[in-house]
Amino acid sequence: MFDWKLALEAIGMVIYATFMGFIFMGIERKAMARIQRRIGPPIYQPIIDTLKLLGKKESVSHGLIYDFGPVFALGASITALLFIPIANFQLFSSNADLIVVAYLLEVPMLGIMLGAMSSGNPYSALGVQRGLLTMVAMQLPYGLALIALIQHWGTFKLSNIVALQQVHGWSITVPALLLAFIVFDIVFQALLGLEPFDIVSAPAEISMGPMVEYGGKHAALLFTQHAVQLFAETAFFAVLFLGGASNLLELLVKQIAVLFIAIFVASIYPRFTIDQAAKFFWKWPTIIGIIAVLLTM
Amino acid sequence: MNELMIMLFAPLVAGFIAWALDVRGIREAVGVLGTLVPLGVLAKYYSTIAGSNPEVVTQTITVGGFKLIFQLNTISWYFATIASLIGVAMAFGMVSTSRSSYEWLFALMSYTGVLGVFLSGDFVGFFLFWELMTFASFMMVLKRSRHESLKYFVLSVIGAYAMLIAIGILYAKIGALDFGTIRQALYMDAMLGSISKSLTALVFLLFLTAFGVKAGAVPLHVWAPGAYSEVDQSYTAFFSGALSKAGAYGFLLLYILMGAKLVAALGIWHNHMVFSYIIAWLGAITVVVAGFLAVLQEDIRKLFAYSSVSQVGYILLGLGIGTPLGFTGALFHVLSHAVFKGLFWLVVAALVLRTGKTRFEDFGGLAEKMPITFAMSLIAVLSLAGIPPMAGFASKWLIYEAAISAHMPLVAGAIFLGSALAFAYVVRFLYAVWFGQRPSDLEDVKEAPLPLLIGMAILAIPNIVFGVAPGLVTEYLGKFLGNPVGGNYYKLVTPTGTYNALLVAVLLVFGLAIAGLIFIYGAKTRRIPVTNTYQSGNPVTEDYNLSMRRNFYRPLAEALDFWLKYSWDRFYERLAGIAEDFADFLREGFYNGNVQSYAWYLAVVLLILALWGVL
Amino acid sequence: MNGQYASLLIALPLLGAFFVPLIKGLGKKAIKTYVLIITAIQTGIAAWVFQQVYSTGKPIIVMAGGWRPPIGINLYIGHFAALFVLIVAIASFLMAVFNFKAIDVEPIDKYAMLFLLLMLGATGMIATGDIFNLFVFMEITSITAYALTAYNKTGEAAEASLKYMILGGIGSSFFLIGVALIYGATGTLNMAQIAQLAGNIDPTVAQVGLALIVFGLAVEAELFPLNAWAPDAYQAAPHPITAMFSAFVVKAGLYAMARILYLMSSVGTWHNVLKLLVVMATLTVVVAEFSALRQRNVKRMIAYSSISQVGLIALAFALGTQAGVDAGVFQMINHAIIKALLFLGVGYVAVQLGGADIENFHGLGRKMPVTAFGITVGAMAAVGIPLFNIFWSKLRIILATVEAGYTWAAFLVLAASVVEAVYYFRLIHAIWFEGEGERISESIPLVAIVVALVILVVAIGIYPNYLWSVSQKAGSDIFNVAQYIKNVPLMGVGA
Amino acid sequence: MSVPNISAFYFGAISLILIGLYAVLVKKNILKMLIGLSIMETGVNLLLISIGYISGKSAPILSEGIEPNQAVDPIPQALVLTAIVIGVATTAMTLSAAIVLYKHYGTLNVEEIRRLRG
Amino acid sequence: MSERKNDEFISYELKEFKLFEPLFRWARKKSLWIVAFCTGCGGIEMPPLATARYDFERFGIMPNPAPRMGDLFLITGYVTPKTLKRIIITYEMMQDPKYVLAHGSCPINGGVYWDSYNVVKQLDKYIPIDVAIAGCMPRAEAVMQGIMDIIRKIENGEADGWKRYRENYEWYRKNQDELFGEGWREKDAKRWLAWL
Repeated sequence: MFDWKLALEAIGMVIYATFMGFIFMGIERKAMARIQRRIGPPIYQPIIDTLKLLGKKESVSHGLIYDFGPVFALGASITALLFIPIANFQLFSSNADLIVVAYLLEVPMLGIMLGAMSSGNPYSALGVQRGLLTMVAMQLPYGLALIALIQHWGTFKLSNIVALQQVHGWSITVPALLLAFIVFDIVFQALLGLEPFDIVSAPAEISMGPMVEYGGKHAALLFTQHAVQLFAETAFFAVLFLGGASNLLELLVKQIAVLFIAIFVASIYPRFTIDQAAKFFWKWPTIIGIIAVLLTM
Repeated sequence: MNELMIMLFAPLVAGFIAWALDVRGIREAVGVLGTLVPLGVLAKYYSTIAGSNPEVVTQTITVGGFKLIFQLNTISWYFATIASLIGVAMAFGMVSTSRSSYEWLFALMSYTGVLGVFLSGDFVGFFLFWELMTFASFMMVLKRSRHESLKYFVLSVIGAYAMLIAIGILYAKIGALDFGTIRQALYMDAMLGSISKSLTALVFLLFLTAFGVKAGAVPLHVWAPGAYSEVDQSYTAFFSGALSKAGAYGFLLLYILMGAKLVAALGIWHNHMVFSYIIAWLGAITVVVAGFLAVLQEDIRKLFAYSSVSQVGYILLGLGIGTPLGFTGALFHVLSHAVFKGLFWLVVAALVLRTGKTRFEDFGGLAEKMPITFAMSLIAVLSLAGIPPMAGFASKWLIYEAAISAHMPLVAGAIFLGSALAFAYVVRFLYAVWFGQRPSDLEDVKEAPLPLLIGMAILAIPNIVFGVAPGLVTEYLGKFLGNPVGGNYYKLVTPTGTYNALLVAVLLVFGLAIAGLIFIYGAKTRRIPVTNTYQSGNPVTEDYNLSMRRNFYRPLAEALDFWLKYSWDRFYERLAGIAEDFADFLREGFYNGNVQSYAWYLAVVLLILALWGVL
Repeated sequence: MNGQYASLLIALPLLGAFFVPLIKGLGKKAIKTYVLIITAIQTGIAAWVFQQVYSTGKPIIVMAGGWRPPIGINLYIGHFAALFVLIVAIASFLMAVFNFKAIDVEPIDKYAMLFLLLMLGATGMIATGDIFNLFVFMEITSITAYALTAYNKTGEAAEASLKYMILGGIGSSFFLIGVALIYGATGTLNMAQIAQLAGNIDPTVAQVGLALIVFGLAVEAELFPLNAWAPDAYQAAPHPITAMFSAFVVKAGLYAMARILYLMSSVGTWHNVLKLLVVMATLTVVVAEFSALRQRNVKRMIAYSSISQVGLIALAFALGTQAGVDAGVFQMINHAIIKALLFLGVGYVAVQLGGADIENFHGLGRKMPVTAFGITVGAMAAVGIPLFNIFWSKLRIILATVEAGYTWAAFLVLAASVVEAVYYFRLIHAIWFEGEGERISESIPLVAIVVALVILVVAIGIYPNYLWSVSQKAGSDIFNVAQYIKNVPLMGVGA
Repeated sequence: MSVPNISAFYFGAISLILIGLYAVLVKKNILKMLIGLSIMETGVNLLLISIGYISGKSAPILSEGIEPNQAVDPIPQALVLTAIVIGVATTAMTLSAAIVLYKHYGTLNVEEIRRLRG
Repeated sequence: MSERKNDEFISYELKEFKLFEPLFRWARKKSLWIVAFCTGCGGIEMPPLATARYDFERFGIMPNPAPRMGDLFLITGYVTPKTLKRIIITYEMMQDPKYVLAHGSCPINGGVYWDSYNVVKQLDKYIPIDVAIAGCMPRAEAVMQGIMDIIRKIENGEADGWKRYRENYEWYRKNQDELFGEGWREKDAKRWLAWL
C-alpha cells in the first residue's frame, strides 16, 4: 500500500526545500550586504558554510539530549514541510490542517531548546528564555491572524484554502485579511528570528544565543534545520496569504517576495529587548488581529 | 447487579482495612488492591456499555428515606475509568511515597467519593459523594498545613452548600431528586416556563460556583496551588487528575439536566447560548490567568498546580463552546489532562522523594541521575506542550477546531496564548530540574523507586497510545455525542479539518532518520564535561553553579507588572479577616456578660411581641 | 397490662431522689452507684415503654389519680414522648457513669438528688398532657438546673446560675401569664381540649397567649435574643450536667414549644408567629456559630455549637410542614448523641488535664487517643460530613427549609455551618497535628462509652433508615393534632 | 366561659408585672433585681387569680352554706398555690447565689459581675 | 605521554574522509568564520574589513562569536599572560581544522614591547600560528593579504597549525605550564569564587 510515487516526491521535495532554503539564507545575506553597499557573499554561501561545518574533523557533545536536540529539530522541520501543499505537489497536506502545521512549525523550537538547555552554558539558557518569551509574546497575534483566515475561508484544510484562493483571488485582496496579513508579517519576523525580534540569538549580547555551544555537525544540523524552516515558513506564508502556486517557480517568486519584505524590515530596525517585544506584540498586532477577527466573524 | 456497589465501596473498605492494619507491607497491598477492583469491574462492563446494544447498568438503594440511584452509562463509564486509571497510578505512587496509613485511608475515601460522584444518578447521592470527596481530600491536606487546608475546605464547602441550595430549589419546584425526572421536568418546563427566569439564573449561578470551585475556575482557583502543593505529591496526581474532573463532570451535568431550560431562560446572543458563552469565557480567562501565574512560579509544585488550573480551564472552555465537537474536545482533554498531569505529579513525587527539595533553584542536572524519570517527564512535557504525536495535542486540536468553527475567535485566541504559556513553563521545568550544572548536594540522588516508576509507566502509555490513535477516544465519545468526529482510529476528520496522528508520527520518524543520517555522517562525538563551556574564555569550575534557575522569566514579570499588582489570594485573605472580626464584634457585642443587658434583650423581644400583636 | 406503670417513669426518679439522704452516710461512691442504679432502672422502663408504644402504635395515656381528662392531669406518652424519654434516660445513665470520674465537690448527696430531679423534670415536660403540669415540670427542671449550674461553688458558677435564674424567672413568669390567658379563654388546661377549642376563641387573646407561652419556652429552648444565659451556664456547670443540658434539657423546652405551637395551629394568626420563630431560629444559628469562631475555651465553643444546632432544630419545627417536623426530630436525636459524645470527651479532657482551654487540646491525639478520636468523630459529625449522622438530618432540614420557601434562611444556615466547619477543623488540627505529649491512661468505662457513641454515630451515618422511620412516626405524633385529640379520652365536658 | 371582662384587677396585675420588670431592667444591685423579680411573680399570681374571679361570688371553700355555683372558679387558685411555692423556691435559690457571689466578687453591682463573657 | 593522549581537551581522531576531502577543502577555503576574540590593539583593525570598502564577507568570512563554530582565530596585537590564558582556552574549544592569524609584530617577537615583563614574546611557543602579518598594526589591505595567504594555504593543505598543535601537544603544554604553573586552569577558575 506504500505508494512509491508519494515517497519519491517527498524525498525530492525535502532535497529541493533544503537547497532552496540555503539559497534563501544566501539571498538574505546578499540582500543585507547589498543594502549596506557591500558586495556580500555568493548566494550559495550557506551551503559552503554547512559543508565546512560538516567537514569538521572533531565533534563535541554534552550528552545524549545535546545530540538529540538538533536531530529532533530537523526532523520536526521536515515533518512540518511535508504537510504544506507546495505548488502542485499535494504531498501529505490532505492529512493535516492549518492548526497542525502551525504547531509543527513551532516544534523545532523545542528541539533547539532541548539541545541548548542540556549544554549547561548560561548564554544558551538566556537564549532559551528569550526564545520562549518571544514565542509566548507572538503567539496571540499569530493565533488571531490564523483565526481570521480560517473564519474567512471557513475551513482549516490548507489544500482547500489554496483552492478557494485560486477561485476567489488571494487572501490579501480581502480587507480584513489584509490586516491579518500585516499581523502575520510582523509575527513572521519573530518566527524567523530576524532583526527587530532577533533577541533570541542576539550575536553581540549572548554570542549566538542557544547555538553558542554548537559546533561541527551539530551546527550543520541546525543550519539545515534553519534552511528547511525558512523554506517551510515562507511557503506557509505564501500558501495562506498569497494564494499558493500552481507550479514551483510561481511559489518561488512568492517566497522570495515575502523574504524580501522580511529582509527590508530586518535591515532597518534595531533590536527590541524581550519585554519591549512582549509589550509591543500584545499591543498593536493584537489589536489589529482582534479587529481582523471581528471583521471576519 | 451489585458489582456497582462492590466497585463503589471497595476503595473505602480497603482504606479502612489499610488504616486499621497499619502494617508496612499489608497496608500497601490492600491499598493497591482497593484501587484495582474498580478498574477491573469497569473493564468487565466495557462490553455492555460500548458494545453493540449499549444498555445502562443501574442499581438503586434507599438510605434514610432517599432513593439513591447508581447508573453506569457511556459518559459515567468514561469518567469513572479515567478516575480509576489515575487512582491505580496514585496507589502505585503512594506505595513508595506515603509513610502513614492516615494517607491511605483518606486517599481511598476520596477515590470512592469521585467514583460515587460519577456513578450517582440522583442529586442526594451526588451531593453525598461530592461532600465525601471534598472531606477526604481536605483531610489529606489538613495533615500537612492548616492554613491551606482550611482555605481549600471553606471554598469547596461554600461550593457544596451552593449546590445544596440549588438542589433544594429544584426539589421544591419539581418535587423529585433523581436526574431522569428532573431532566424530563426541566425539559418540559423550558416551554411552559413555570420556573421563573430569575430563579433559573440563580440556580445556574449556584451550580456555576459549586462546579467552578471544584474545577478551579479563576475567581475560585485560590485553593488549588496551596492544596495541590501541600499534599504528598503522588496523591496530588489523583487530586488534580481526577478530583478536578468532578468539577468538569458537574458542568457536563448542567448541560444534560438543565440545557434546554437554561437556553430558554437565558436566551441566545450572537447565536451562542448565553450560559455556555459565560462558561467558555470563564474557561478562557482561567487558561490565560493561570498560565501566566504558572510561568512566574518559583516552586515546582506551585507551577504544576497553576498548570492544572489552566488545563482544566481548557476543559471548561471546551464544554462552554456547546457544540458536539466542543464536547468531544473537552472530554478528550479530560482524559489527556488526567493522564499527563498525573504523570507530571508522579515525576514531582519522585523528585521530592529523592531530593527532598521543591524550589527550582535547588534542582539541576538530574537527567543523568534519574534517566527513567527524565524520560517519563519528557513524554509528559511533549504531551502537555501539545506536540503533535501526543495525546495533549489531539484534544487541544479538537478544542481549537470547535472554538473557531463555533465562531468564538477571541476565546480561540486565548487558547493560543494559553498553549504558548504551557510550552514556556514546561520547558522552564525541563531546564531547571533536568539540565544544567548539578548542585553539589544532589550528587547521590538515586533513580525513583520501582512502584513509582510503574505508576509513571501506567500513565505514560495512554499518553502515547491515545496520541498516536486519538480515534479510539473520539469514536467512544461519539456514541454519546452523536459522533461529530469521523475518521478511523488514527485519523480525526471533522467537517472543517483533519489530523492524521499516525502519519505525523511516521513523518517525524522519517525526518529524524534523515537528521540522524546527517548526524552519524559527521566526526565521532566526544563527551565533554559541563565545565567545558564557552564563558568568553574564562575557565569554569564545578563549585559555582552557572545555570540560570531562579527568576527564569523575570522579563515577563516586568512586562506584566501592571497586572501582577492584583492577586486573588490577598482578596480572599482580607475577606476572611473581615468575617472573623465581624464574628468577634458580634460575640463581644451580644454576649457582654452583663445580666442587665440580657434582661434588656428579653424586654426587647417582649416589645416586639407586643407590637406584633398590634400590627 | 395497661400502661399504668408508665407513670413509674415519673415516680421512680422522684422517690429515688428523696431516698438519697437516707444512704448519705454510706459515702460518696455508694451514692454514685445508687444514682447509677436508679438511672439504669429508668432506662429499662423507658426502653420497655418505647417497645410497647412502637409495637402497638397506640400512645400510652396515664391518668393521674384515675381522673379522666380534662379534669385530671394525664401523661400522654406518644411516639415522640416514648422516644425522647428513652433518650433522656440513656443520656442520664451515661452521665451517671461519668459522675464517678467528674464530680468530687463536697455535697455529693445533694448533687445526686438534683441529678435525679433534673432527669425527672425533663421526662415530665415531655410526657405531660397538661399545660400547667408542663409549667410545674418546667420549674422543677429550671430550679434543679439553677442549683446544678452553681454546684461548683466558684465565682463563675454562681454568676452563671444567677444569670440563668433571672432570665429563667422572667421567662417562666411570662409563661405563666400565657397559661393564665389560655386558661381564661378556653377554660381548660388539658392540651387536647385546648386544641379542640383553640379554633373559636378570640384571635387576639389566643395570639397573645400563644406568643407569651412560646416566649417563656423560648427562653428555655435558647432562641436567639433569649439565649444569652446559655453559654455561661454550659461553661460553668459540671461536665456531666452540661452534657445533660445540651442533650435533653433544652430539647424538652423545644419539644414543649413545638407541641403547644402545633396544638394552637388552628388559631387565625398562627403563621406570623411561625415567621417570627423562623427569623429567631435562623439568627440563633448564625449568631451562635459566629460567636464560636475565635473561642479560646473549647467547652464554651461546643456550647455555642450546641446552641446553634438547637436553633437549627427550632428552625425545622418553625417551618410548619410535616417534612420540617420530621427533620427536626431526626436532628434532635442525632444532636443529642453528638453533644453527649462531645461534652463527655471535652469534660473528661478538662478533668484529666485541668481546664478546657485550647492549649490543653494541643497534641491530645497522643495524650488521650481514644477521647481525641471521640471528639474528632463528634466534631466531624457535627459539621455534617457524609459518613456521619448529622449529614442526613441537616440535609433533610435544608431541603425542607427551601421547600417551605425560606431560601434566605437556608443561605444563612449554610453560611453559618461553613463557619462551624472552620472552628471545628481548627480544633481537630490542634488535637492531632500540633504539640506533643506522652500517653495518659484513660478510664475503661468512659472509653467504652465514647467508643459506643462513636459506633452509634457511624452506624446511623451509614444506615439511617430505621432511625428515620422512628423520627417520621414521632414527627407525625407532633404534627397532626387531630390524631392527638382522638387518642386522649376526653370526658366531653366543656363550654 | 366568655371573654374575661377587663376589670380593675387586671390593670393592677399588669402594672405590678411592669413594675417588677422595670426593677429588674434598671436596678444595678442584685438584691433589688431579685425584689423586682418577686414583685413580678406576685403580679402574675394576681393575674391568675383575677381570671378565675366571678364578681359577687364567695371563695371556693364548700362549707355548708356555699353551693358550687355560688363559689368562684377554684382551679386558678390551686394554680396560684403551686406558683407561690415555686416563687419561694426560685427566690431562695437566687438569694443563696447572691450570697456566694458577694463572697467571691466582693460586690453586688451587676456591672462588675462579668467574668463569664464573650 | 600516553595518558595525555585522551586528554579531555584534544581528541585525536584523524579519520580522513577520503571521498569528500577536496569538497571539504574547497568549503573550508570559501567559508572562514572569524572568532571575534580580538585581543590586543589590533581589534579595531578588523571591523573595517567588514565594511563596504574591503568586505571580507565576499570570501565567505563572517565574524562569529562562538568558538565552537569558528575556524579563523585572530590574534590582533600584543598578548599578555592573562589574555594568553583566555586565548589557549578558546583555541582549545575551537574544533579542528582551525587556523590562527597573528596581526602585527608583537605576537612574532614581542614587537614594541620586546623588553616588557608582561608581554608574551613569542606566541608561537604556546599556540601554533599559521600566518603572521608584520607591521605595528598592519593596515586593512595587509590583513586582507594575510587572509588571502590563509585561504591559499588551506587550499594547498599547508595551513596545518591545528595538526602541529595536536602532534606535539606535549611541547606546547610544557611551555604553557612553564609560564602559568601546573593546573593553572582550576586555580584561575577558583580565584574568582571568593569574590562572587
